[in-house]
Amino acid sequence: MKKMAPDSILDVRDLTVKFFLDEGTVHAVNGVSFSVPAGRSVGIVGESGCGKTVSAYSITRLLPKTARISGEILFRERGGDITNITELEPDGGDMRRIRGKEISMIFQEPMSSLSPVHKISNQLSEAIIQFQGLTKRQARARVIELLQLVGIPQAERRVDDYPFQLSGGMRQRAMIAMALARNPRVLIADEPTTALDVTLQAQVLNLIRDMQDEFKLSLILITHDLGVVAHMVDYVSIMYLGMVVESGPVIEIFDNPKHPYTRGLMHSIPKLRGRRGERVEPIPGFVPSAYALQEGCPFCERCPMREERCTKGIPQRVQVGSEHYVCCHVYQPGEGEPDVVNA
Amino acid sequence: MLRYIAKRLLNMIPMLILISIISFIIIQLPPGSYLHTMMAELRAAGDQISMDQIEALRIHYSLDQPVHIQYLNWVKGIITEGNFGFSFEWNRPVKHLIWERLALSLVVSVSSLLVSWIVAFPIAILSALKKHTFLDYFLTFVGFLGLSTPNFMLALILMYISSVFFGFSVGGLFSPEYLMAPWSAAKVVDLLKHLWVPMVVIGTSGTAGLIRVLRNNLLDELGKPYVVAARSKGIGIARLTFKYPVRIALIPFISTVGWQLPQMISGEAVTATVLSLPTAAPLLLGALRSQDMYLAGSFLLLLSSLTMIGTLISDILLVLVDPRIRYE
Amino acid sequence: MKKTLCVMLVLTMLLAYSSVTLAAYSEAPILAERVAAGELPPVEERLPVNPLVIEPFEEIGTYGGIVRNAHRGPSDNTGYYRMVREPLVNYDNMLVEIHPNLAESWEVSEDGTEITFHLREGLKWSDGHPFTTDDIMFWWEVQNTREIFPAGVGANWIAGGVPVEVIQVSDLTVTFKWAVPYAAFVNWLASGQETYLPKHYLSQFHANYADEAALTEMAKAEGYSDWGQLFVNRSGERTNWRALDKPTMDAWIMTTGFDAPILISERNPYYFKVDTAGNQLPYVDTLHRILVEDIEVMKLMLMAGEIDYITRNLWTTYSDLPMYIANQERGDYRIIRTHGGTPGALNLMFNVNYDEDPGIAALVNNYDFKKALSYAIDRDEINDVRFNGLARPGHGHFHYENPGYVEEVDQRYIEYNPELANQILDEIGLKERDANGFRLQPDGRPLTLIIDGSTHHQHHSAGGELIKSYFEDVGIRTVLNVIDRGLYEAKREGNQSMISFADLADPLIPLEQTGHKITYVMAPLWELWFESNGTQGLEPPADVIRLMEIYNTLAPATSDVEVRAAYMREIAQIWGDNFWTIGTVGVPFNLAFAKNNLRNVPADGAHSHPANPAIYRPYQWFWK
Amino acid sequence: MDPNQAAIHPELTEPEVLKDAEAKVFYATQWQLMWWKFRKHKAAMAALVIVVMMYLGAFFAPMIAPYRADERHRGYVYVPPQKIRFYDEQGFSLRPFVYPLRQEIDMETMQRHFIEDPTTRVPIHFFVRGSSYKLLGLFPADIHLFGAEDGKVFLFGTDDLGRDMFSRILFGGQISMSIGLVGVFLSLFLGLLFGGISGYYGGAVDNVIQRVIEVLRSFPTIPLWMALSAALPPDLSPIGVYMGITIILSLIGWTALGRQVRGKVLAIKNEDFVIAARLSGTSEPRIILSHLIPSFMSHIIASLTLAIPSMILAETSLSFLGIGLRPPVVSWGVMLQKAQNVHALMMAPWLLIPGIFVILYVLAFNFLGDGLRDAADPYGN
Repeated sequence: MKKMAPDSILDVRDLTVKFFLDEGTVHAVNGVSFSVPAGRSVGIVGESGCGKTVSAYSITRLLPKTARISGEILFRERGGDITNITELEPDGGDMRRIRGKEISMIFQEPMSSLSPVHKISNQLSEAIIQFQGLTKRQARARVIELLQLVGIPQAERRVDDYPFQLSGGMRQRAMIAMALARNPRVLIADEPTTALDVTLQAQVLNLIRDMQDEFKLSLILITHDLGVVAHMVDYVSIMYLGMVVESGPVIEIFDNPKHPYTRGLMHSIPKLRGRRGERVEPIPGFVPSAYALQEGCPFCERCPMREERCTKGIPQRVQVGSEHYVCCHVYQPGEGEPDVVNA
Repeated sequence: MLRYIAKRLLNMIPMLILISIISFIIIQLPPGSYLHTMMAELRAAGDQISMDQIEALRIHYSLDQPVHIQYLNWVKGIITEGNFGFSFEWNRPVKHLIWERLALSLVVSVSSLLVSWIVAFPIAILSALKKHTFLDYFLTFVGFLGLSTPNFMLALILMYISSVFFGFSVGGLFSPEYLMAPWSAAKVVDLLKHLWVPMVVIGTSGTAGLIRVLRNNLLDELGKPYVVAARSKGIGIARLTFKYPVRIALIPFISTVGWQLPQMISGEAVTATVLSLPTAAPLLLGALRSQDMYLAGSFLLLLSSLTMIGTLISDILLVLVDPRIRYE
Repeated sequence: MKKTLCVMLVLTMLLAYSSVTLAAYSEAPILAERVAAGELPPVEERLPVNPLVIEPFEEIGTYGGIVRNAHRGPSDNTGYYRMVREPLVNYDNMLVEIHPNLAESWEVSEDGTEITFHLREGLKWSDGHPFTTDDIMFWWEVQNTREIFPAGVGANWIAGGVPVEVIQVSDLTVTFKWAVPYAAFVNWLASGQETYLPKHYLSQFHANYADEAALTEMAKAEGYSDWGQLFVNRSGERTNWRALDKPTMDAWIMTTGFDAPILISERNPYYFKVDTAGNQLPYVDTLHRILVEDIEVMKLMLMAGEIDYITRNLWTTYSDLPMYIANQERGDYRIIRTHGGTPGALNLMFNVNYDEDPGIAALVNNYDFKKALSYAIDRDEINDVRFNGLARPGHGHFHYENPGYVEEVDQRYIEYNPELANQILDEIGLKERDANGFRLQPDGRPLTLIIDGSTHHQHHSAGGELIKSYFEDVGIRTVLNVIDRGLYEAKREGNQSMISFADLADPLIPLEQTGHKITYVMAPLWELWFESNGTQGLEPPADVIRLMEIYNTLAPATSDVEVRAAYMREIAQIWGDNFWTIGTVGVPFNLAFAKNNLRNVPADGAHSHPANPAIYRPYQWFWK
Repeated sequence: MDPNQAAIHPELTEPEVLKDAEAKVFYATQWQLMWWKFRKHKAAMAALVIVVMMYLGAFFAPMIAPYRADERHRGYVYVPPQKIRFYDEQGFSLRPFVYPLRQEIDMETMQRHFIEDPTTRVPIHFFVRGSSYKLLGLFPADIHLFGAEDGKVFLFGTDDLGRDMFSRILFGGQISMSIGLVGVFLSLFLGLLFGGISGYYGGAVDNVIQRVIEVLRSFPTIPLWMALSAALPPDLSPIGVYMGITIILSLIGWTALGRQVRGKVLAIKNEDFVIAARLSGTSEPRIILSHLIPSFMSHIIASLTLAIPSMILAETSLSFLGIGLRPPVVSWGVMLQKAQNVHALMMAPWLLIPGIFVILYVLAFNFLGDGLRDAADPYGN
């Protein structure tokens, strides 16, 4: 039996994901660790390609077949048993038992994440009927209830619509309803607002927060937008190139960002607001290729605080606050607080 | 829906007129007329025919009239009396000749279509799910092999094999002892013994195309986010594959039914000629050769109309299975 | 002389008759059952007073069984007709003697203009109705009905420009009166021409006997435009010559149509022939003709043993002979080579009226040019590659067994001698050549011969390639144009053809088939001149006028084989003098196939298109 | 713009940097990408090799073929394919050889037998002198890739007139494999033209063209070909027939492409850049063409690749029905005409060898087309 922190529902430890493609091996996630306390929320923030979505998909084992996962993803079952998700068959019975019922997901594109030729009722009730043994009528009532819960007006009518008949915001609400259909304990929201208009983003985020309260959910919110996490989550992990470079309580991170990358992200927040689909305000240089593992600190190419040692050896995780950790050579033990050079 | 069908049916009228005109032009294109065929046959039989007689026959068959008059008379007969004209070669009204043949053609074509669907469907799903594996390559290869083999060659070889090695009676759709017999279980068995050759020959040529369409559609769909979303709900792979991607991949597949029909009929034409099947195609080819114009024209008209109806049916099916079109 | 022969024959028949009347007639078991059941009168009442006694080719047979044949559908209907037809008189299997058939005897008047037939007494249609000269008169009436024959009576019933006059002398006697002597009319009938129709049945469809308005309505209801078409359908006149429900004099009655999967014919209980033991013929109960549209399928069926007898459609497939022999055991058949065949396979017909290019027109009429081309052809190679060495080189208008055969003419210039060919071509002014080595016309224009062939004949394509290469070897550029039969005919008729291939069959009967006269010369404009009585086309030279005189008046006037053979030799000479066509090779026999245990099929027989295979007497074939 | 700003704007800068004259590089990388993806498709690569080899074979047919296409060998009719040997009782020979053949006709069975004479070897030489020809129609030559100087060598046997099947297949390939190309390019032209017009103008024009396409697609093709090819003037020279058949094939074949082009044009017409171009007064068809071609090119290539084999199948079917090419033109379809009877199947099955080449060619083109399409698909993999 694995050990977990007593208040955690999900513990990701040293998660590594590699993709073996014909073109070469992609090191998408390199030793990521974070944990989700029960009933709390965790944000994972980073640029596209930093491995945050891969990490999330690892938790539900939805990665393509070319992916190889190592490390541990420990999940505390309702009875208190601990299951290591990385040891399960991706589409085996155990994993499928967890999906939807224990851990469910909201996806980036509400339109393409719903089948275009099946009615909302059909798609939402599918799992309820299959796993909870409800009759069609009962399931339908439950679906309407869910739709009402996520704030879809005229749910009795909307339930018979096809996804393309709904507006973008409504679709995402339906997605949320679908994810909540079986009362999961963990909800992973993968960039839930990226595809939405600005005005809708806040509504959907509020809805997710409401639902978290309603369903007593533990939430993992994945986003590139540091601003979003600020008022949504309790803890945040900043990812860069497959690694968590900094993590800690959200207030701590915002108040006292340590890692130069985090600082870079912080600076970009005001400029980014309102620009849909745009990435984080640029940090000089390019994200290095994920094909080759770096010898030194992955961020050192772009780091304004780069030092000689940064090119040699990957920095260790160091604790810089009560729950605040950072991966940076600058904060390696024995070093003093460096000067923060603002760009 | 009804309005849609009505609109489509209405649309078909000018198309049918166009088709009938083209059919008539086609049968008029080659130089000479049926009378030349008749003369050739008479000469071969050692009879002779004088200029006067030829001229009298020309008038008798209305071949002396301008083409557009001939056309109008033909169309008038079809519309007012269901009379498709007279077959010179068979010396019978065309309508006595075509329906049974057409029905058999449909049986052979549709059963070949079904065969190719039944074969293509699992192959395409298997090879899409097992993409880039040996199985995928092998199945694709088999499908392409069917496509690549000229119909007549396959027909000849299968006919030869079934006659020489299995001792099945060759050609036609029935063994001689069942040809005139009433329907019975034994006769059906006998029909199947014969039908497999044309079904395989015609079916194989279409199967590869279907496999390709379905496999590619399915590959597209399998990569769509909704599949991942469905998996995230805990639905099993097999179940969700059939419920979502296969269902959606079938939509463009259904739209192919309409234009598969003329291909099947063309394939059937060659195959039926080789196998001596009592279907429309050999009669049509013979009529085209001997310039038996009304018979040829009527077949062309009816076969093309069938295709149009087939297209209409597949469009209606499309509307039924794809709500996106329905709500447009 | 002929007349004496006939009388003698009749006497023999009468003798035979008297000998068999002593014995009781026997009938097929299935008919005996029907007699017992009261459905049929006894055999003695069904047979005529003096049935035709047939001596079987091999032995007295036994009743029963089915003989399976194959055909290509309605367009192949003559095959059925030629198997079962019953003319007034009939040839023997070698096409030498004429025997009585429906007519017991006949006389030809001294001047050859009147031919009188005496019908057998007590003949009955297949429905039991008496057969009399009324049925012949009705037939003639039909021939003269414009609604049925819009083009009028066929050319074969016109001699000297006047149609024959048919005179009913009595119930059993009829006279055909011609404007000019036409003694050969008997020969023509004997080769398979029927001259009667069942009046008692067909008159209900003829406006002379039934209400025209009612008939027209009936015709319309069935999709015909007028009652004439309806009559054609019911009588088979002008089309299949047989029709469902129409009473017949044949040995078998058609029970399914020509477009049925199998054309099934059941024995005719009133058939008028018996064997020498007094058994009513036919022996075989049922004929099957299986509809097979593709000849290749027919071959497979034959070799799989699914066909019991076949000759039509396969009779000239010589190049398949090795295959037929190899599969004889599996198909359990014997291969019969009948006399006649195709003496001229792949004959080159030069269009002597060709006028599109005067230079070419001059050449196709140039004797030496054709002589050179004839020397350029390697007939031994054609024989070897196309006919397995079975063929015979020659110009091939006449079979070598034909009494009119003239060897010198047939074998003229047939050696392969390209040097000589080149020399002749040089001499006639075709010496200049173009950059590719092809000869130019004397005026320097290119010279291209276009040879048309018909896809209907299998040699035209492969053999044509050989001819093309022979001609090109001596510097004559040649284009081969193998086209569909209708187009081929249209081109010939329209005088657009320069040279065309033709396969010539020889009926072996001197000057019998007038239709084949076309094979001696291809000249659309001369033909037109003859057909329009000199108002259109081109007037042919004296030789051709003489040729047509022999055909149209001299030869038909006599049935004397010697006289006709002499005419034929004259034709051969005329042809030789003009050299209108070049022959290559010919095969002196045709192919027929019979199951090994199907007996009484003659091992030897003449092959003639209108007569074959009825002269092999299918009614006395039997299963052993 | 601040150069530093530009440097830290990776996404935005790309087009800026590539703005002038760099479009070629951009496309080239697209092609390179395609090629890179294509190379991974092993079946398609193999197919490409086969197709190239077949075309080379046809191109250099006069040189590779030991004999002319119409060269007859007396006494060698229906010779079965000959065994090429390296070894016999006399031992091993590095130079391949065949045994000389002697024809015997069994007059009983009418069968031709070709008896090998194992006492003599006929060595096969490479680069031997033989009948003269003009390579590529220009250079006179008489060197043949291989041949038996002291005898005959028939790799695939001979036909009914004693002509070498191997040589004829090579020469036949010239016609058969080019009829597809010519026909396909013609239908490409028609498809682009009518599809483009239909999509661009829309309205009544579109309606008419769409109806015509529908009607053309409704006719069963074989009878349509039959009638049209029967309408070819009967006097056409073989080359004329060849061109006529090609035109007929493409007259019917363009409809599928026409529809695709129309759809694409319709889609592009509403793109922002086209509307912008219209507003700025640039010629709209020009814009559409310049955007259609590159974005659609890969698709066009893939569907052309798949159309070529259907042309060759059509040609063989037409020739089979006796309404396509006719002898003395040598094409695979014409050669197969000789094999379409029971006699060939039973007594000379090697006459079917051209059929194997048809299959191989069609198969190869299908795999090639599949590979190309996969490679051209930006969302593949």
